Amino acid sequence: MATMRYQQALRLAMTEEMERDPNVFLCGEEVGQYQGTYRVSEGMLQKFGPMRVVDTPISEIGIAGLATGAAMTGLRPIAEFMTWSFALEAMDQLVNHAAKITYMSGGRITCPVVFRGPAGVGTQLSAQHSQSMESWYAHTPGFKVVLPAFPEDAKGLLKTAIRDNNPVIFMEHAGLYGLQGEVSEDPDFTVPFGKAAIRRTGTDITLVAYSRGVHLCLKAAETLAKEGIECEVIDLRTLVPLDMETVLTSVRKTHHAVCAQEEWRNVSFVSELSARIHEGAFDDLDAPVERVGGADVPMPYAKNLERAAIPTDNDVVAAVKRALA
Amino acid sequence: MATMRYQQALRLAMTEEMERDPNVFLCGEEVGQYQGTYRVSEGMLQKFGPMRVVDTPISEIGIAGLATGAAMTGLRPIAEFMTWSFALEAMDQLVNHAAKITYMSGGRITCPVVFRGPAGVGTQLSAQHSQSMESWYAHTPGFKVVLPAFPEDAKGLLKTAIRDNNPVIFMEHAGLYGLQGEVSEDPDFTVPFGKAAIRRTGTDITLVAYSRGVHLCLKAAETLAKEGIECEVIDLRTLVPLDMETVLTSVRKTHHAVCAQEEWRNVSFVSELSARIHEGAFDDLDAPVERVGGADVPMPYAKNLERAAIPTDNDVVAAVKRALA
Amino acid sequence: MANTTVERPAGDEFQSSELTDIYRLMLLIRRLEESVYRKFHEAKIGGYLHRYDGMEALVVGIIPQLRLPGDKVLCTYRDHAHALACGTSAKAIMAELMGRATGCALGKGGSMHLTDPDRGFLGGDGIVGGPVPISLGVGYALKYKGEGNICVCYFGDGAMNQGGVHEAFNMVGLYKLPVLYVLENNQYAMGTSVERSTGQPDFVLKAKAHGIEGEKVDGMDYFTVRDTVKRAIARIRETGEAYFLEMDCYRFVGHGIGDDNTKAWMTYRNEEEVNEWRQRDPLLRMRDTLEAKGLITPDEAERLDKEVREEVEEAVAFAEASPEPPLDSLYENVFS
Amino acid sequence: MANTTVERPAGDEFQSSELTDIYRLMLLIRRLEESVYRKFHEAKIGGYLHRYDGMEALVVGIIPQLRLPGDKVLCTYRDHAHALACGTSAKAIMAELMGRATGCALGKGGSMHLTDPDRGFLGGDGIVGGPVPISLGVGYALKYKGEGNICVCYFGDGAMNQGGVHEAFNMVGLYKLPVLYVLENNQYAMGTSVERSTGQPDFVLKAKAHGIEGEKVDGMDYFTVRDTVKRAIARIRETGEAYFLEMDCYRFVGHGIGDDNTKAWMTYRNEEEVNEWRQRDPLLRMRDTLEAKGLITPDEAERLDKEVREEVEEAVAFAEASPEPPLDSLYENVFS
Ligand SMILES: Cc1ncc(C[n+]2csc(CCOP(=O)(O)OP(=O)(O)O)c2C)c(N)n1
Ligand SMILES: Cc1ncc(C[n+]2csc(CCOP(=O)(O)OP(=O)(O)O)c2C)c(N)n1
Ligand SMILES: [Mg+2]
Ligand SMILES: [Mg+2]
Repeated sequence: MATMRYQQALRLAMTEEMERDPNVFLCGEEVGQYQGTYRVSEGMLQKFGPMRVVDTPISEIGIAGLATGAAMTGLRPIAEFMTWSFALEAMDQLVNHAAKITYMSGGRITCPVVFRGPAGVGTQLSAQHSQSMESWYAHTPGFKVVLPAFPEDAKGLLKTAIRDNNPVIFMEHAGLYGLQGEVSEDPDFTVPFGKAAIRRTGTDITLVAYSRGVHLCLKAAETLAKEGIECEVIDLRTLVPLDMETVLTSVRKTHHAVCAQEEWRNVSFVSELSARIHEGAFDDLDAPVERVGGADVPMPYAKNLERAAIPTDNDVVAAVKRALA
Repeated sequence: MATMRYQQALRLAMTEEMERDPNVFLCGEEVGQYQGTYRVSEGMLQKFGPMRVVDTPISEIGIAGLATGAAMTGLRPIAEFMTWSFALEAMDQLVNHAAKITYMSGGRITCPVVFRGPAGVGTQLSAQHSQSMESWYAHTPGFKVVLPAFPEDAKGLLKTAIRDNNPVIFMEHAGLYGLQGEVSEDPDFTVPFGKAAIRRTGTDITLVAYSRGVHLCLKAAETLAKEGIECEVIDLRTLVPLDMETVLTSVRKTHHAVCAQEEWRNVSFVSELSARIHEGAFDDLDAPVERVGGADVPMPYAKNLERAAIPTDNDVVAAVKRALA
Repeated sequence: MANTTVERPAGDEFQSSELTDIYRLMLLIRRLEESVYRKFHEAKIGGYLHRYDGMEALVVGIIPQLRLPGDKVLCTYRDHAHALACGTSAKAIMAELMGRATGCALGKGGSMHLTDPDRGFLGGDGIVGGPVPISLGVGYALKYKGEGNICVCYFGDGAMNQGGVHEAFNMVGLYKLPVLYVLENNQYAMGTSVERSTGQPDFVLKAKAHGIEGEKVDGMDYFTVRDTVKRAIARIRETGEAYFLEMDCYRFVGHGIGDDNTKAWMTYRNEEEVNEWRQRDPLLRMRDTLEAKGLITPDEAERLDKEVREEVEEAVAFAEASPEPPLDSLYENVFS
Repeated sequence: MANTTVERPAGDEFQSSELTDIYRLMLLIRRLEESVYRKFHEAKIGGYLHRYDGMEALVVGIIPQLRLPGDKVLCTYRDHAHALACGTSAKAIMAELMGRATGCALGKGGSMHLTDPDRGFLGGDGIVGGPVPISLGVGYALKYKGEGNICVCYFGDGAMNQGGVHEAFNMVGLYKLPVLYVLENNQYAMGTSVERSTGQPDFVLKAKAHGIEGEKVDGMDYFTVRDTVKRAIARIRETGEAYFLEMDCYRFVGHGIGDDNTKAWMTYRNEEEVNEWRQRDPLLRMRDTLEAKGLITPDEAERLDKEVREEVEEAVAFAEASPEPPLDSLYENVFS
């Protein structure tokens, strides 16, 4: 065990996997000589050389094609999008190629590729740089969708992603890169997909979240504990595959649920969670499932407006109170 | 009133609006000389000339940029995607440009553009040609999202879309192009956005759908009527803006609801409907809202598998019985 | 006559037996397409269908020169010929087109998504321009593995207007990857002629603008294609750098099964034009050459044709006798 | 000295008063960027910030020659200079950067999305290459309206590798649209030099490959830019066809506020290189020329600088005194 930042944990995961398997390589904009836009790949070019740490032009379609085609030919690429907003440019390669090739070939072609990079909002980057679209990817069959909330998961889930034989959408949260935490240094340590983690146990209400949403829920849970409300906080870790069993078991116990995410709320992952919880635990629910999400507007630049657009722990607290009212 | 096909109603809407407003023009692949891949724009090149019926190369980013830039400069473009699957290539122009320019400019730039074309499945076009992604567009702030189910709506909603000052995602269903219906020939006839239509009244359960889903529900309602189950069938017509009032009023009356769509079900529009109905009518519901959608797999080619992947009226019937059980 | 080498055409060091094999492959491609067309109209085949009639030389002049499965082939939805040339059986193809469990993609891909990775065929692609970004990754992997293999990537004239093609070309030029690009310039993209779709019709220049050398070739003649490609492949294996070939050719039939060359669809070309190009039918030219050179007699040619027709009929019978994919396979292969 | 025309530089028929205006505009651009930098580090400005220092000639040598608002301007996120040149006040810009209701985009756009449609400025764009497909539509609309207006579209060397740029170029070449493309080739895309990002570094050839004529220009000298652009604009207005200018230039500071030219970020260039280019500072060259030609005295130059600094300070004061956008404006402007 060692204490390290989320960002370092990601680097460690990539480094260990590249040492373990010569077929793993990293490509993306500024991942090499520039040492990574967010320093995630710092030092990796020096360590692995230009064939395995590949600087690309600003060509997201090309990056996605490079990774997908290489995966179809037996390598295990990790493609970094400088931010997930730019993956919009590569949507055809991602959705019509990476996600479908295995199915279209009747399983004869495998596509072991990880698409990763920062998402998340909060530093006034305005509308074009403030979207993650995990709801889109979760909607699309053929992707596994992973969003770590803690350094240890960042490492363990990324290693699992690299070893997975399918296209994995791996979304990091730029606002969590600096988060410190205990991380296993065991190169065999991995975190399985499809297993949610209960970050806090409670009896009064279930809070379901992922990525930065988990931190909002934990903060809200603390506040509410002072008022005698005990929240159970579930970190989904992966949206596909989705661990509904852990969620439903908890809801059957607490009879209330709030689902929280940073992304736009309309037609989003919390909508799916709400639908599934109602479907799976209708008779156990004392109140409708509450959803917390970002304001359904393009992200404004002004600090006060941006703050108003991003969900906070207070929004979770308010949702809990509505649910328990 | 005249009887015409859904496809002709679309052509009539475009023709009337182009006659009314010289700033309206149509662009897309094969819309002109070839007379339209699905013949929607047949004869329009001859009528309006090459400046107003613009054949483009196979360049979806270019098509989206052409339409968006022209809209920003005071024209009212209609851009046709040969099928909505190909809009994936233009996702950055659609989401980061068309949908956001008005907000990013503080409302100083308007972007009156219609993106239209066929979606829908059912003729063994396999995985890359069988996705509409209306859930994606509805998730993204800045788009209005329209999916007509009948010829008269095809005309009335398309005219409203062309007159709207915002980017409109207008999805036609290829399987409905041949559908005949009564259509007003009054050039002033339009159908407003945000007003759902009750296609059939009933007291036992509310069926909520759009586009081809409406026809599944109507067929299911007939079947169920024979068994004495009276369904109320609501055609949303527009997903953004969304008329929840009509939906909730009906559910408060019937105490049961099924939401049906053709698209993949996971993290989709029916998920949002389910969440909203539970939120808005929890105490009136006798059972959880049921969702009917496409199988969450890339569309297979084989006829039997494709049939199994696409929801049918029987799936709606089954969902109704689960809800009423 | 095996082992007697043919003098003409110049630079030809292939065995006559190989040339008859090539001719037989061309015949097989043509007959399969004709049969597929009939089966579609008997509603035995669904979806989109794009025939290769008239373009055979682009496939038989290239793919037999590859070292499959080490070398890789990517192409468009117009892919039946490529699969056959890679060695996928007519049975596996016909079964795929009929959506059977015995198809080369288990019935899940269909006409636009034939695939046979064990033979180096990474498949057709329903997205115009789609294979080109993929070829960048395939080429990168081949260079990475360093086994001297190359990737051949086919795409159409209309695809040249896809942004992804330019992103990929630039990166292939930058990284110097072993890819042979074959532009199947059949003069039209659906109903749009090259002149109506490009601001500058010299496709070779478009490749050069990204650092990929290339040339334009008569794609209607097997020998020209073969000899040009032979040089191109040698160059790629030697330098490791990509090469671009614009192959001038023509599709004798409509764009797809929906565009049937009937009057209604003759909005973009006329019968005269089609007939002119049919004069240059690569299949007939090949047969004439072989007969002229005494490499094949008219009887042998007829026998070959009969043989090929039987092979296609067997494929049809095999496909029709094959089961549909089991319903529970619907949820299989979403993930590996 | 108003109304006395200047002999040198050749082909110069601008009034000296106009030249001092140009110089003043260059100064204003430089001083605004310097101030913006300080305000960011005082946490008065957030988000991304991209300065134009060193590239001023590309803006002052072009935009003053336009007929705004009929002509239209599009550019990248490096857009403060373009807004100023279009006539947007330093106040409206500074207020936007500080996220105030008085900003040119009501505080909703920020540094990367300055916009002022009433002055023909259709805005910056945070997406690399993003403005180019938009310019296709703007150019089409201008041709459609037939009022003889043109669109000027700026973009960077890194943007040349975006597929959308190539799709748009091809369509602009095909439709023959009145667009002037200005490639701000400042040698780097973030930390990636041109050589490390392209398979073929002749950008003019990339434009020609799509049917757009063009040439390469020294973008560090106002007079060269102005005179070349004068010819280019005349040509576009006359023929209605697009033209492409690759402007050789350099950004004196880091890519963005995060890349501060500090050692840590000097991974892609070194101080020597930066200093060499600083010798060619277009601002100093302009001042030298004006002084050499007696169009301005050192005192006048100082006075201008002082005046400009005051203008910037007023802008800062104005912005700081301006209210934040009202919270309920969050949901406004999603739709028109
Ligand atoms: C991105 C995309 N846009 C549009 C289509 C529809 N489409 C299928 S084939 C085709 C024409 C392609 O022409 P070309 O590239 O010349 O290939 P050819 O069919 O002539 O072999 C079009 C427009 C598509 N499949 N993909
Ligand atoms: C599509 C896209 N990819 C990546 C980025 C991140 N990014 C912002 S600026 C930049 C460099 C652009 O370089 P260049 O085009 O040369 O313009 P310059 O900054 O040098 O003016 C990058 C990679 C982006 N904004 N958009
Ligand atoms: Mg073609
Ligand atoms: Mg640059």
